[in-house]
Amino acid sequence: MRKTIFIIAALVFGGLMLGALDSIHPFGEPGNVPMDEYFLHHALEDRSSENVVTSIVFDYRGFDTIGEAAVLFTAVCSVLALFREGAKK
Amino acid sequence: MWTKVVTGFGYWDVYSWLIFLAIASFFTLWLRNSGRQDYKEGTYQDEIYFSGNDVPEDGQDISVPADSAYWGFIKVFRPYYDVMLSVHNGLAQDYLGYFVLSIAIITALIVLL
Amino acid sequence: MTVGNMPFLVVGILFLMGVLAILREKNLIKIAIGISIIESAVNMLLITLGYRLSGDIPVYFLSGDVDVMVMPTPQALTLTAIVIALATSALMLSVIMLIYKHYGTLNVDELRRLRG
Amino acid sequence: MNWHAHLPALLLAVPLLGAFATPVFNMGGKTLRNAWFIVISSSVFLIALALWHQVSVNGIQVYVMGAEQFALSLPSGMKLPVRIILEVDALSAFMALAGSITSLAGAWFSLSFMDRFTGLSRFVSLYLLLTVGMLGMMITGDLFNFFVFLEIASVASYGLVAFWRDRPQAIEASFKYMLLSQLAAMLVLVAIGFLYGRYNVLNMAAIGSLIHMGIVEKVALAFLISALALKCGAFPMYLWIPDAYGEAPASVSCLLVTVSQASLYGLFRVCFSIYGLAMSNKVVAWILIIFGLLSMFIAVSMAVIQHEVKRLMAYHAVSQTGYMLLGVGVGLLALGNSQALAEYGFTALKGGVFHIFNHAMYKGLLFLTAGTLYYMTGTRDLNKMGGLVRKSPWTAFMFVVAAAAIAGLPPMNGFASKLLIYQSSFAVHPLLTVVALVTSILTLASFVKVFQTAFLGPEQDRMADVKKVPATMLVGMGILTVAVLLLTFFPTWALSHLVEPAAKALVDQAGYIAAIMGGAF
Repeated sequence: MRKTIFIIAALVFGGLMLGALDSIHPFGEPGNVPMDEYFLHHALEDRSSENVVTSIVFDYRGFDTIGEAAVLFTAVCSVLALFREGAKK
Repeated sequence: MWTKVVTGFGYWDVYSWLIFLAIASFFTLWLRNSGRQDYKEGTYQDEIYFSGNDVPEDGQDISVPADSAYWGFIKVFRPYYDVMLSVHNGLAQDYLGYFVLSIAIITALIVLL
Repeated sequence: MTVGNMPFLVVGILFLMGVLAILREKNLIKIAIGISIIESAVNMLLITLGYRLSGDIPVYFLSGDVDVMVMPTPQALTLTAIVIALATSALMLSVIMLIYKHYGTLNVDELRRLRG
Repeated sequence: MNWHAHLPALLLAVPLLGAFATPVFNMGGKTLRNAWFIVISSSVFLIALALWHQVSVNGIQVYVMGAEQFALSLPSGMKLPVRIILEVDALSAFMALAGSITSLAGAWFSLSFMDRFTGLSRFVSLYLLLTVGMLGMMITGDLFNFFVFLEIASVASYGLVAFWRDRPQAIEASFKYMLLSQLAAMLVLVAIGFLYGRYNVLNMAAIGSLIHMGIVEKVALAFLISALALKCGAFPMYLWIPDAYGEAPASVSCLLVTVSQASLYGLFRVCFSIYGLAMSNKVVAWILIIFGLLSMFIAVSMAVIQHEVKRLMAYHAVSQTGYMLLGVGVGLLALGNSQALAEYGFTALKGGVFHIFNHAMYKGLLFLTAGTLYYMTGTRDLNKMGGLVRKSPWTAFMFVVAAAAIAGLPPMNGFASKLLIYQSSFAVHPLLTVVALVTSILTLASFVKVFQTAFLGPEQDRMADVKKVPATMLVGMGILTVAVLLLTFFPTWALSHLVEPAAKALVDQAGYIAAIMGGAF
């Protein structure tokens, strides 16, 4: 009974999500994209990087990469804390 | 002026409450001090009266445990608590199910209204 | 042949499959796989959002003469999201190992010591 | 070079450095590690204080990560920001102040509380990373960056909830939290993807300036609301909170309260600063109000029947979150209608925002006193306690202060914020106030029960050789007690200097956007 309600809810949720996904923009035609055009046009002269993705990952959005490293460090710390040595208690 | 909270419908002041508390504690202490004068510490007057029975050595035997608190309240609302305890049943997938259910309801409400 | 909006819909269906997996599967490892499926679906959503028709790789010396390049930001975001997903998957599997050690089972219905 | 301008970046850089360098300082032994822990926590508090002062004097602080000039939010020739921008307005600074105070108190408390366990180097790292994640969520102005900090805070809290890994319950709580929280985080990322796909920007202010409602925006709003409501704990989705708060070490529970308020802050940011006036109908406001009422009442009714002290307090954390949702929901209801906003909406917002600060202080203090009870007796079961006021009168005093504050007894600070919420929600519908008042009574009832069973009662033999409470734990609790008492005795100062700028910042969508977009908006 409860399970059935949850499955129906998941289907409703999925249906609404599909409806939204269908109307973001036609696939492959995002229209006017000022931020990405800026990256594509300025990455070479600003950052001397042939690879635009690299210049975004390590420069324009470099702070996210620090955050990413912090998440990795956090996960390593958590795993080390969970499997630490030490007496029962 | 440092202690007034204006709510837009009236105001409320911390000082008046503190003065009230001071007066109340003064009266309490005064009443406590005007008790019987023939009380002496360390005599039979210190002993606990436990319905005429022997008072247990360990305080644990005469203290009320937490489970017994609000016994009547819980007894009256037993049907309500039965439903609530079946919601808090500890099954991780039910918790996920409630989450998915509420996402579906919120999304439907926001999109359709 | 046109694909229309099919890539977006595929991503949505993949997400839904992940949600159904974590709602229905009883084995903890399978639930972790369900979470991974959801994470992959989200990464694929970001990538499909960044595609432009007949767009080329956003690296100048590899892209040739085409004007249109695909959008680079979603790729950068996906790189970050993949690492985050990796970290959480690792932690989740470690916790599942400890659950197996303590409870001796991988059935999610037997994790019921905390309730009420 | 004006170092004041770098405060937003320092607020994140200092605890991050602290976390990364902890394994190095751990090699120097216990004293060095503890000193490092306290130094970092105190500096975070001082930076948050300076940042709050800076914001209240100079207005919104903007810090662009990695640009040629750190205040240049729009690159030349662009109408939209492209880099990650930290944007600190009065609300962010207010939240960061609350978060750093609880973090400092928890750090002092941990020193002796965690002393008998192994793996403390990892504990300190994870604790500081949890602080980083919380503060990052509070001050970032970029949606994807918000997601990254959300994940830092989540992963650190999974590790910390399961820190006592020899207790099966701790592992179980961590797993349940992880399952729900990962789904919520992925929903946040999907919503960010939707908004990015529509507007091709990731900055919150830029999205706020461009947004107009369509089905994609509506679904993104619904996903953000439900995911962040799960993280802060609203009725049908709070079920992980009693498990996680109850099983985490006490100092971590104290910090987790503020971490969930960072999610609440994200919820408010989404509703007020990103969507704001574009969201023309009142559905969202009513959703917040109804969530608030339900979680308020149901959580407190579950708390009355608990007998494990930290689980009981965790249910109260949910119930108090309901007050904030109610207050801010009423404020959101009045948004866009200047008469209603002046009549009751702004009062409700002030109440909700003030309650966030009060809640962080007194709930943190309650978790720390619960930790002290556990430290003294070795159990969390109220049935096995009694007569502890003789053993530690200071703990009892601080517990009474916090319990009076949470129950909203006048003249405590909890009453001040609840009064603002009662009076303004009465203007919307009297029923809202009735539920809030009943909740307050049940809160008092359950804390009377805790006080009576744990502290009062005759002396018991099994309590004869309880541990003495070390000084550092008293310092940790003392910090929060002083904060509660200051808020109690100077509510007008707190309202006009702390709360009112924050509530104004919340409704001032145009100001938030103009700080980034400048003339382009």
